[in-house]
Amino acid sequence: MEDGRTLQEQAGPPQREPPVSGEPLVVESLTTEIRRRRGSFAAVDNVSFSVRGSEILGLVGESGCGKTLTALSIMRLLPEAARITSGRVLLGGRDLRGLREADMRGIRGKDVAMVFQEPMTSLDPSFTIGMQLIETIRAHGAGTKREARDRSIEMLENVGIPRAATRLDDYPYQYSGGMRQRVMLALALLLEPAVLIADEPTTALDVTIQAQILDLILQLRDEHGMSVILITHDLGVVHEIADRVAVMYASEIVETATAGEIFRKPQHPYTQGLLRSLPELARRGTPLPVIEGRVPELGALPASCRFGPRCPNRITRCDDEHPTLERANGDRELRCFNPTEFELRLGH
Amino acid sequence: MATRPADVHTGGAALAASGAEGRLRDAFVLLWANKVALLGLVLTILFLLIGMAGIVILLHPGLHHLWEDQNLRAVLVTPGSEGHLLGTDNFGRDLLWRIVAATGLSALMAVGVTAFVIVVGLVMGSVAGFFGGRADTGITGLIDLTWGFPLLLVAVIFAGMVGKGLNAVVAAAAVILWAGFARIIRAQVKTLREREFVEAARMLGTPAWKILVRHMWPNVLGTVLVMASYYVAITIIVEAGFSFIGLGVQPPTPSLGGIIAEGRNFWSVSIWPSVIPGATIALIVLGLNSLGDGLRDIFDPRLRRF
Amino acid sequence: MEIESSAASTQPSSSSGSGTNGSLLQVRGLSKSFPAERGGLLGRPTAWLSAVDDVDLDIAAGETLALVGESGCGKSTLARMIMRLIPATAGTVDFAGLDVLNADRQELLRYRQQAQMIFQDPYGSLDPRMNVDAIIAEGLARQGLNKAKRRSRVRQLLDVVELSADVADRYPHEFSGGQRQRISIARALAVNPTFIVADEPVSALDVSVQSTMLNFLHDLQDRFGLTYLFISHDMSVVRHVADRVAVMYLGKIVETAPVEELFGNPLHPYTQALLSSVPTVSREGPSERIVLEGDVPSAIDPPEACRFTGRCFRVIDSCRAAVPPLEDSAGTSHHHVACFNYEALPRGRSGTQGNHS
Amino acid sequence: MTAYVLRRFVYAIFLLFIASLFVFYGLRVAPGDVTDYIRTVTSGQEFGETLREQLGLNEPLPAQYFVFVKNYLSGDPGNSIITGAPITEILKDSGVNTVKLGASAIIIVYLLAIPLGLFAAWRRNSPQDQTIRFLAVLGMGVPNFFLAILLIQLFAVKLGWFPVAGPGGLRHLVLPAVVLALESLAINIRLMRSSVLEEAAKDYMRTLRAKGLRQRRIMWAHALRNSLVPVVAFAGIVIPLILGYTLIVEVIFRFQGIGFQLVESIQNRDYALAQSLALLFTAVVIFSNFLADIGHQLLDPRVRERTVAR
Repeated sequence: MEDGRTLQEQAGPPQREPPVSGEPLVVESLTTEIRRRRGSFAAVDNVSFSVRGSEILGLVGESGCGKTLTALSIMRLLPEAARITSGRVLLGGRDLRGLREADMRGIRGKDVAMVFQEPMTSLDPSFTIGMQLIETIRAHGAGTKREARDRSIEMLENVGIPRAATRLDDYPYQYSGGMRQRVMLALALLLEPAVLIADEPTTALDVTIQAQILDLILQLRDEHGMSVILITHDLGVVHEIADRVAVMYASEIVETATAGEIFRKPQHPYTQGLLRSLPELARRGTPLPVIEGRVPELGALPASCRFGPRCPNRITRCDDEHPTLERANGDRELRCFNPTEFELRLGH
Repeated sequence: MATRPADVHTGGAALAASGAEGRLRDAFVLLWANKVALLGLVLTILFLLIGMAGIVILLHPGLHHLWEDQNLRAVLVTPGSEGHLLGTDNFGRDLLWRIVAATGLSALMAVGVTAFVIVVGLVMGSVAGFFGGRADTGITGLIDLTWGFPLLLVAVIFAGMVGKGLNAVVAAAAVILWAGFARIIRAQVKTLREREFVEAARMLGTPAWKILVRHMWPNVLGTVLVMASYYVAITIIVEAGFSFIGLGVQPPTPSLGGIIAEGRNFWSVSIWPSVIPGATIALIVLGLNSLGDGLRDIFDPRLRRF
Repeated sequence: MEIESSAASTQPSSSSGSGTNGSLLQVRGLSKSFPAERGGLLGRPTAWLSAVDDVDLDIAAGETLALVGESGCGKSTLARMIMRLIPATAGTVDFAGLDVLNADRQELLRYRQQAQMIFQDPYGSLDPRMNVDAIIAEGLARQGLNKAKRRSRVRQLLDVVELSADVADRYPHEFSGGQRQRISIARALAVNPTFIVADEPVSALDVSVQSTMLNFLHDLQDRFGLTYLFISHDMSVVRHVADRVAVMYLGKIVETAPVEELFGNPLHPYTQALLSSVPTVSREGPSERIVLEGDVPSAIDPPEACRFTGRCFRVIDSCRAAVPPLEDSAGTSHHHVACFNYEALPRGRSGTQGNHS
Repeated sequence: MTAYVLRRFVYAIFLLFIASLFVFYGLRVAPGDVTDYIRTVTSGQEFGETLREQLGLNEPLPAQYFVFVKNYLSGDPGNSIITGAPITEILKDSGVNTVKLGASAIIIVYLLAIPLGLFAAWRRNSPQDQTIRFLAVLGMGVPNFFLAILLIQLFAVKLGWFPVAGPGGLRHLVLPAVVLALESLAINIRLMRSSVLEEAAKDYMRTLRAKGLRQRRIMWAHALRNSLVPVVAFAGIVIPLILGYTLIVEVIFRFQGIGFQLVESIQNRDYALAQSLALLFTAVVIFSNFLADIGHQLLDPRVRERTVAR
């Protein structure tokens, strides 16, 4: 906060130019399969994206599209039935997939940290907040008990917990939901990770508390200069704080672009449909525009374009081929044979 | 217990099993897939069949000779001997038929007590959980009063009150076990009551008794099945132990515990008269417990024995 | 009370014109407190949670009144008291002349032919052990229909909610969230209600399903002339569906106004903060947010005075001394605020700026 | 918390009162009091009457109850009618024996069940886990009196490692305590295992892994601590279970504890003694339930969260 502690911060305001420090996290063709009784399905299918230095990347999509599983794949914290089958996850140039479990453990919480959706259940109920912070520092051998305690108090103050030195000895149930999410953020940032993955960090919170937490994430990003992957289904949240956005549909990324581009000129028909169906953009008294049809089941994905059956822009090619994610104009990547220009009308 | 939408969709994995929410038919499919539970089911069915045969030979005076007739020339015969598949006891009585008769007695008593316990527990628990208020206070008080006491202690005190015999242990089991079951049902009904489908039924003007019968009871059916299999097992063990120490079923009426106790005196000659009934109890209880565990895994993993 | 009767004459909805005289539902002084803590030797309650406190509300026939507020503010408790699912601690509910809270069995049954409720959780609101036919037919039980008639009525209702007739013998777990919501709606419609309380009916659904469902609810209102009490925490949804909005904070109604008035000119500091906190895709940057300090306090033994004092950015001495009454705001008879020190926001800072007509 | 302890304590006293009523009236109104028994032995009608007089059996029942309680509280509940030994002596000796036996069994149960359950959960579905689970199922199926005679045959009669029966030193305690513990041990291993697995599936476990903790620390610090809560709560059921089984186990091993004495006195219709023993037994049960309850409250930091209804 006090000094220009990171290069990234000096690099400029949130509307950023090409990043100075390269890309701390690169995901390449990541595929994660889930075993079910009737076979295996790719719940994360050939997903590629990268996060630039001190950038907030929004990963959006409806429930079941694979966004959480993507995050868990990066952390290698997958449930038993899921397995990464191909692709690379490069953290600072190092492929996490190839690491031994012990080495991966050293990376979790230190180089890449994660915050989860449910603040009420994400902390161990039987340990004090302080113990849970201190043990994290100790597990990575990053200081004596004394130092760990001081660092924890400092971090709690940093995320806006009043009287941190005493509240350190409280149990989670003595914290409210918003306060617990602050603790989760403190926990994640204790060891100054290069990348923070926040999975629906504000979904369980009230809007007034959500506003506080979103502000906090922005503030912490500016102070610590870490890169953030923000996973959410709420386009409003993404719009408020993300620099770039990746949209997922049925296990794949369908469109990636800067936040400005995505919200002003979405090109994929799915992105367009999502935005159009938002009640805040619709004219009162008229029906809300809807995306016809339903998300396909994981086991029954069409071999052609997965959005094809629901797509208003469908052409014959969409029924025959599976589109790939191609670089479009500028910073945009798009998975569509027939993109249309579309300008979101705001104001009036 | 309700699977919240967020859980179902986590990571597109939908890993959460549908659990208790499925149809009963699905439950049998799941049971079929669980081999241990299936073995439990087979053992339980076997136990009930043998039990029925036992009840017949116990109640029909013309068949008493099967387990009553002594033959002092063939005492403590080893199993597999001619005419005595499981051998004989110290009076030369046929062990197989004695065990069949004793199993009948156990089955009759255990199933009877369990049926009583389940009905009383279900009604009391439902009333307390559904209506709340004074009915709840009263019933909960009654539950708290009885449920922490050891069944055997109560049985022994009853034996002092009404004399030795089956009555004491049956009464004790009835008095103690219902409370544990009512506690479980009360908690479940209370949770169900808060469920929105019950609120919807109330909104539609469905009368209380009908809500209980149509919405509550089908949803606690799993619990009833699970606990019933545990209670039958518990009652059998307790009755056997009670008879073993001489306070339960009195000779010459055969009981599994009694046969073991008698056989124990002749252990140095032949171990079979006590080992065979002992193994019988073990198999029955194993079968019931495995069945109960399997059902529990399907319906509600949080249920515990007792 | 007087203030509220004037509120009753607020213009009814555009969709279905019913008389302007009097409202369909009148709530007066409705309160609910739960024992929050027990202590002492006898386990008597030592603290009370005041979930709903002295609420007045009027809903005109044919209109959609949205009740908004954050989790735990008491909106669901209020709805359940109105439906008489839980007893009220104090107050009255008047539905077209019927004293709901004191209705006898017959009257209550009649009330429930007219007032129904749709729930939030599409998974909890259907009995998992009943098939669709039995679920929908439950509402028909009191209509004395024979089997064939009942069957055809179920089919008809399935048609109304746009589900095919052959789902009748399937079970809830075979349906998606949106389809389940349709089944609950069919169950509620079975008794031909005129008034529906919809408790967060779309908040468990994905965006794309949500818009379909909102359209559908709107169609139903047109077709059957329904009156809605629409409970939600989602301001953008409320803005789209409501005719009038009541904002709740910690058990009290702090502001009511017609929807455009409320979004365009929020007066209560809480409403202002709430609206500005909603993340939107149409506002530029977070700079205009009013971020409230601190947490939503618990409703256990709340202050006797204004319940918003702890977080309010416009607090003055009188806020800590007395409960601000819900009164007409200056110049209007249909915009009510419960605040001693409210002030309109400068133009351009009023929450979401959608392209609403 | 203090109020809670106090409330539970008052409730325990109330329970004891109800139990004493039950025990007193049950065993006093029972068909045939001790004089019937002695009459059949001595065949003297007159002697029986005097005895009734002496024992106060002709007084109205409430008065008898009052005397019973007064004697009990003043520490002189009288003598055994059969042996003539002072009841206080019997209560003291048998009480000490039973508490020794019960405590040993409870220690065996928790000392083994907690690590074994945790280990089985940690190595879920490994051969070790399957072995532990199989033994646990077996332990719940084999009735303990049957197990007792098997163990006596093997370890006492055949191998001679332990005495066959009787109270005494540590060696006399081993077999009955093991028999007494076994079923509860099996139940608790299963409970601990499922409890750990339940904890392992919770959200906070993912946080712990995401922090980069070792699996060992996650299991032995976090999972252990949290899964103990239901195990301790279950003690309220396990302890009465163990105490109840002392009635059988003490008889088999002729171990002169409360259970053994109670069964003897009931067999002999020595009701004055039986009453006292039953009451003492009940008191032990109520007191241990009370302790288990308090222990559960102490272990769970969320206690106060639960006393707040919402």
